[in-house]
Amino acid sequence: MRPTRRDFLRTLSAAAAAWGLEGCLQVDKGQIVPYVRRPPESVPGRADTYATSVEVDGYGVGVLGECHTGHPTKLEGNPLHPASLGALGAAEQARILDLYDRDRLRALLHDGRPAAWDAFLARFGARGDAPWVRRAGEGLCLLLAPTASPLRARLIEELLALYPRASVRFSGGDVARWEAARQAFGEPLEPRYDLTRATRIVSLDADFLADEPNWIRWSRDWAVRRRVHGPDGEMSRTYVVESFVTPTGVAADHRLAVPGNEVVHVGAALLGALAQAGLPVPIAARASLERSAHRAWAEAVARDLVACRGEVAVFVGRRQPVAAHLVGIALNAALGGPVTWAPSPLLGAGTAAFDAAALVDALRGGAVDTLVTLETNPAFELSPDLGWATAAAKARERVHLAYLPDETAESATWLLPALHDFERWGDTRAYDGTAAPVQPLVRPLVAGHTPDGVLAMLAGDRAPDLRDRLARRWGERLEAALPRGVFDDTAAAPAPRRDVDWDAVARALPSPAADAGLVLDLVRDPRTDDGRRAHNVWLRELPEPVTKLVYDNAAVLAPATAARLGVANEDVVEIRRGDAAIRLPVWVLAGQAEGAVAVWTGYGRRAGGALAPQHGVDVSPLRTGREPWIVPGVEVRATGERHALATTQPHRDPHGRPILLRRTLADWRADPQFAVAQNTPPPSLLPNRSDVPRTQQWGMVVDQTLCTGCSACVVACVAENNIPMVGKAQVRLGREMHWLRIDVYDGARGPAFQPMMCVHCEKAPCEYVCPVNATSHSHDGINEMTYNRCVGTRYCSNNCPYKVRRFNWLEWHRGDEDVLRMHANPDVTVRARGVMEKCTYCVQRLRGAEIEARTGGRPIEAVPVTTACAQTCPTGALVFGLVSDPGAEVSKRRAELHAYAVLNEVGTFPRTRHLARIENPNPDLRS
Amino acid sequence: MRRGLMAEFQGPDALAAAIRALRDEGYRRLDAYLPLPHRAVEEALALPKSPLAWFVLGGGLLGATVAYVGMWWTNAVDYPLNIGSRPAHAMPAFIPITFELTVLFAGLAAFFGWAWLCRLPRLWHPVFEIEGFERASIDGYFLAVDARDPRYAADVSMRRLTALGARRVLRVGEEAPA
Amino acid sequence: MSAPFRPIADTWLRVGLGATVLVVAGGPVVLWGYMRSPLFTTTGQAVDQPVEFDHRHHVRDDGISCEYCHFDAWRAAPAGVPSTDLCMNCHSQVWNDSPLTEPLRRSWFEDRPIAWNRVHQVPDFVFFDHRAHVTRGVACETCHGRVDLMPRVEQVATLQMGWCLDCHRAPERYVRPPEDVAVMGYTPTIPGARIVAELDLRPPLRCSGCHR
Amino acid sequence: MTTPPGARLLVGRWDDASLTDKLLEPVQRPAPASRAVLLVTGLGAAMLFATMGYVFVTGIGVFGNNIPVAWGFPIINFVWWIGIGHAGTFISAILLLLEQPWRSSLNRIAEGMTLFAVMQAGLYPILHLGRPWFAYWLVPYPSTMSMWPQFMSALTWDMAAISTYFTISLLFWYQGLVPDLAAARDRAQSDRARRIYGLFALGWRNSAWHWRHWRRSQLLLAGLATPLVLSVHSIVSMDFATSKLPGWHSMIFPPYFVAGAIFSGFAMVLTLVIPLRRLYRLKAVLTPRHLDLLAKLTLVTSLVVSYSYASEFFIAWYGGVEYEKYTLLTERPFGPYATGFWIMIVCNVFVPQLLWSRRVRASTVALWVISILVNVGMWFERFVLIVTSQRADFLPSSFGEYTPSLIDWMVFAGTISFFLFLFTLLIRFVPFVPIAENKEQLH
Repeated sequence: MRPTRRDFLRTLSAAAAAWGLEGCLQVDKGQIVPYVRRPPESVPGRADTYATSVEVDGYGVGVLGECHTGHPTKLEGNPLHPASLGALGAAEQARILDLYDRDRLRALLHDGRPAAWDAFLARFGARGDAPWVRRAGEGLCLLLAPTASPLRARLIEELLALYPRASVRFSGGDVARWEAARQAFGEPLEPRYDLTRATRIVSLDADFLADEPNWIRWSRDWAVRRRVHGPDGEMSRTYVVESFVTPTGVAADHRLAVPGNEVVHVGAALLGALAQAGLPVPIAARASLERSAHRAWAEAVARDLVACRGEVAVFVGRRQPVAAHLVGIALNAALGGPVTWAPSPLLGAGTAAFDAAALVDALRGGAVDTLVTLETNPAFELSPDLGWATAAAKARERVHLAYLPDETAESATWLLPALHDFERWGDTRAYDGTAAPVQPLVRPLVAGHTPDGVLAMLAGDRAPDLRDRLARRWGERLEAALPRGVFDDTAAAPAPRRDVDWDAVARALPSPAADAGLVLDLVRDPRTDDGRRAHNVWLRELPEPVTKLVYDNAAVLAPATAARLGVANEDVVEIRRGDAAIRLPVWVLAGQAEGAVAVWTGYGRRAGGALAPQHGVDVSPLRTGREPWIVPGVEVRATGERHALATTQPHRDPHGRPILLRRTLADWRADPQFAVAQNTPPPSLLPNRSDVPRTQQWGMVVDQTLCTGCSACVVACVAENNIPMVGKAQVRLGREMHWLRIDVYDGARGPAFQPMMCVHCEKAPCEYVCPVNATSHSHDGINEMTYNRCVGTRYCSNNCPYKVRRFNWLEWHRGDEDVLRMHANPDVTVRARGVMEKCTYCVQRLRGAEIEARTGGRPIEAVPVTTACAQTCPTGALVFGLVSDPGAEVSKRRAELHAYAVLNEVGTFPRTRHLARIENPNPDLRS
Repeated sequence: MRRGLMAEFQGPDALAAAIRALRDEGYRRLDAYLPLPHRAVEEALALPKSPLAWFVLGGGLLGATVAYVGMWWTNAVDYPLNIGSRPAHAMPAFIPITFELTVLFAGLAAFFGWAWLCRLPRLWHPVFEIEGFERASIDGYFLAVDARDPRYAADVSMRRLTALGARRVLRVGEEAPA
Repeated sequence: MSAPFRPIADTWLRVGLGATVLVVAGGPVVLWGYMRSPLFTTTGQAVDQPVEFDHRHHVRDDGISCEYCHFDAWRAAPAGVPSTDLCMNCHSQVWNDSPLTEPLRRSWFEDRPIAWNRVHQVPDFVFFDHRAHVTRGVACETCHGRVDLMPRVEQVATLQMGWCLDCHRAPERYVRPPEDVAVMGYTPTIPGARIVAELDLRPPLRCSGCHR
Repeated sequence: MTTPPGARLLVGRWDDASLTDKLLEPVQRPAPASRAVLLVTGLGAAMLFATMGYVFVTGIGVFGNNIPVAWGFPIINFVWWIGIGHAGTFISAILLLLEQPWRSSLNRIAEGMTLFAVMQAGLYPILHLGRPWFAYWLVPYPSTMSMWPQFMSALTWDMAAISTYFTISLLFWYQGLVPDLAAARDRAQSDRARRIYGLFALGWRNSAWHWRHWRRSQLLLAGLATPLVLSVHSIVSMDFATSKLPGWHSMIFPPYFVAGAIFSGFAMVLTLVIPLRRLYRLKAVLTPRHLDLLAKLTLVTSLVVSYSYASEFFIAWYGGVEYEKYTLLTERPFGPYATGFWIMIVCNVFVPQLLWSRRVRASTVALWVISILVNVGMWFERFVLIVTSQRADFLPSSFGEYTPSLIDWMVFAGTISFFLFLFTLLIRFVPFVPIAENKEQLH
């Protein structure tokens, strides 16, 4: 921190006051700087909310940005947007931090030297001196991140109209999925799932509750059929076939762990079992069933699926090859579930525009004079075997628009600073085709542009006014859409129902698998968006849901595989394929498929902000364009070296303690009262003062059946409550600061998640041990933590059976510059070193609502308010509200039979109740 | 003692015997200086019972009251907060501090009561001016006869002390010290 | 051997002991008083402002209510210092060539805000909400004093927690009907207890009422 | 107590003067080594204060503490030092009440040890606070915040107990010292020494009247210190016992802690006295009989401590609470910190059993080694108690590990140095064997 004079005086006077020595030191109380011309809508001290949308893998997600005096501090999902319905994921929540990233590009650089945008226009504008300007665009090649933006589509059209010989390409994309659809239907369609109508869900390596496109919406819909209110209720059943343990795998009823390359065989076996059951699918699939090692599993699942025909949804993950997607298409078609097919909203989906190899060939052939890369980072993202670096070097000019100085920026001749998502105008299109406007939440902090702006400039617009272009694109609808955040009725209609080309399916059926040896399963890390957000400390310090590792990636091995290789946690292994090798520390994980090594991608960045290159290893040396995700036949050997990993939860064995209650639905029906004993307070000599029914009692319910571990709540909490990040070394010491954590416990039926934060005990053990009254109980049931009274004895943490209290061991905010402090929520105290902190039920929101209610003469029940975590939870596993209001959702959930108090026997009377995890396994299957 | 006689004896027993003898003869304003506490000497002087125990009792009661009432008033009356749902007037929890403050106040009473009863600190005193008196803390056993004693008569008393075995007898306060 | 000390030593000892007792016992008393004195609380110190704005003139002579400029107090946490455009509502018409209002015009034409010096400051961990007070019968005057009599505004109340609690514990001693909160020199006509009952006032005494 | 021949409390023939001179000798002719010892321990103490300054400025994150082990070294060492203090009060107060004449040679050393140990202990609760500059908030005073301490917290009890303990010990010790300071004043060889001792002797005149009040007051203070010494470690134990942690939440803690404290205190007395009596040739007043009695008491307290251990395990098993069972029956003997546990068992339960042997009790070397081992064992008892209970309590998700940092060790080493520094100052400047009381033995 560069201390300002004010900081210094403040510290000085605080120190002096502490010793009562203020003397004649005149306190500088600071200044108040009002507006000159006050915007009519602004109320100082009150947050304004604006609706906008962001792109995730090119698909739009609607967000609401909370802004305090002009700077956004917190995001929420837009309830009106179909891809969000109010929820957001961790990576989306964390985008707010990017806005204040000190490493962002601030000025246009030409050959490494600052230059003006006019210079860029002089070269590449409509009358620019670039050679292709007069050759109808020949030699101009653009590479864009996948996008579905209608405005961008129009700008590309304009550009191509001006330069018909220019080529526009896209990076990434679910190429295999589109290709499979093209083979099966003749068109590159994408599946649309209505999970509110699905009672059986099969996932073939698809992390559809945490990572696949549209996962937020799918989580919401999945929860509708998953939630069970009582022993006589019904719930859906989920089967997952996968290698690494994903959140979806944990949430599922059955998880079959196989290496990534065997998933297609299991899928084919399932298809064979359907054939065996008489469904009209290629009979050839029966061969796959007969030779499958998982025949009994496939048959049992098939019986279940056939019985629920019409209500089955099958997902195939984006890591899987075309054949697996074809098998998935066949399964969906045969079972006739709530799955329809529609054209992808992404521009150029299913066309050669996504062919990275063709792009590299064109570059290598010298056909490209000017390569324009817009918010995409091929130098890191493309497999090294494609030879991007040498090919791109053949382009005379390399124009790169980026937010951070990434790997591609290193070789750019023109480096253009990009505007942040919250500084720009534009639009997006969601997975279902719904369009949404993008509007700025803050005036741009740098003189940058968006891809749309660069496209417009290339197309001859010297000073693109994107708001105007947006208005022209959408006409009158824009004004109506801006406050709501969506363009109504823009969802794409599903394609007419088409028959599957069964021959294509039959051709795709895998031949008998040769022993592939050890398989390297590369797994997208949804936290950092496959490395694109590796600079974002909120995401780097966010524990991976299952291993709870932070900052690093690791070679995740099944216990048996690790034993065979003679390695344990933190041993460094070398993974070799041919000449290429990488070295990674080992993490042993029960549930990981045997015979496979799972490694997250997106680590080991070479550039992209100060944090991005720190920690973790780049796996791309082992990747090829043909096999980008599943690499068979790798060798793994121990090196004898060690590398320290940081995990926030070293112990996952519940020791048989009744902490995370879980039952199958059948068991619950047999014993409906199983949780009641855990929900009955133990006898006590002391009265419970909070028990007295009073108006306004807050409470929370955590539904463990619905928790998928996606960790959106954790980051939402970070953003809302100014939670500091501490770095890998401090996490290793056990000093992470997250108020809300998601514990994972192993069990006989696999791991399960337990969100855990302060449960606001009514007989709180933390309170009576505090010597200075720094933690006390409010009249409305909140265990309050008063930071400014805390002296830091940490006794409260000792006495907290849930260990949810966090301590500021050091001054975590040292080094924050003023611009970084702008992301802080001004309604929450930024805690200094030496004080304890913990979940407050977002008391700042509750007190705000209370003031709103009392000054407005409304009952508190009428003021909508919830905590940041509950607000963003995609499945609604966290429910917050007034437990004193019998009509409130939280009260109803609290009264359900599987509600219980974690550590009930300790006598703490937690206000937050957990709902036992109810599973719905197939009775024909043992695991 | 500002004026009188100071006689030095061989040991505590001789000192005690001399005191007994003088008291039998009606001397009342006697004092002894000796390097160790000695019961026989104290008994011979018929010193009154020390009232210290009463001081200590008073201190202890004061401490207990201050502690308990203070805790009750601050935690249950002035700013009662809901602390872990426990009663604000948490009687059992107030006992330890009540006990500690009882002991503290009683101990302070014992110490300061002692200092007050002994009129300490007092760095200068006429007896320090007496030649050889520094041996009172080493091996000197002194008997002092105050001039205000009803039976005091300098020469007679002096002889009497010598007769009782005093190794030497000094006159004190004859030459007024500066 | 002579006595170790002269008789005067006792005098010195007594002086020393007395001084020690005075420091040990009197120090906290001095500190106690100091923490409550204007030296520490900065009450009663009129604050200079970049514009010579006189509340006496505006409130008493012109009869402008608090609410005209500080209208945010009725709807938000901060009371708000008026923006230049609010001043210019009048001062574009009256006193529009006075040197006293020159800073206003400079701000207006140069589009540069006026930086007013703070008079009242609570620590960052205190979340005071004006709206919750002025709409519930706590008058401007109650905390800010007779601003209408102040040529330059000074802090009147200590703004210390004990001072806040005085009212939060016994609001009936301070509240008035909400429509009268901006009145200066108000004389109570309705018993406080009745206002408390009518408005259902329950000022928070729990910590998170102010510390979040 | 009858004194068997050959086990006398004062060896040799002495008269008042020679005994006084003998006991004042360390003050008047300091051992040549004392300057070097002062220098070394003083440097260690300086390191302590420098380290403390660093901790104050940087924050307590420089310690190894974490969540869940939020207390760690500072509190381990706090409890250890407080415990050591207890033997001093035991010897000076309880043995005075029981009229045990053998205390008179030992009580001043033991009480000095108490004071200095409590001073070390007292550093930690402040040092380990997150915001030590607000430590005064634990004291009730009329603040501008209208806030008060929360007296249900055992930490407020602790603060009252420790400050009372320190105050009473200091007054008791100082009052007992006043007549000896007068002796030092009257035997002083320089005017300066005479003045200084004279000032601290408060003008003590050795009058029978003084002695009478002095004896009464000493007796009363002893009577007050006796329940105090029992209460202090009871209250320290309540820091743990009133909490909910498995392994802490236990009814046996107060007597168990007091026994452990006196046990460690006797060991520390032995550790200090054995070299001292050799260095200053004080075998006449610090006789083999003293050592023998100390050894026997060490053995007795060891047996009480062993019983407490056994009781803890039995109750954990018999009570059947899952968390208690795990902490006491699995975590402590077999967990990652089992080494500490077994050191504790060996040093506190098995090693003291050697003291049954008269030959061991007669060997100063053996006694000294045993006393050191007991100190080590009692330190590990606190380590085991705090770390194993904290690192694995209720939710396995929160189980953690604990490694003390370099700063932790520096502070610990610093307090040992500071303690020895103060102790060396004591034996350099204060008659550390009571003179008047030993003279009583002559008459």
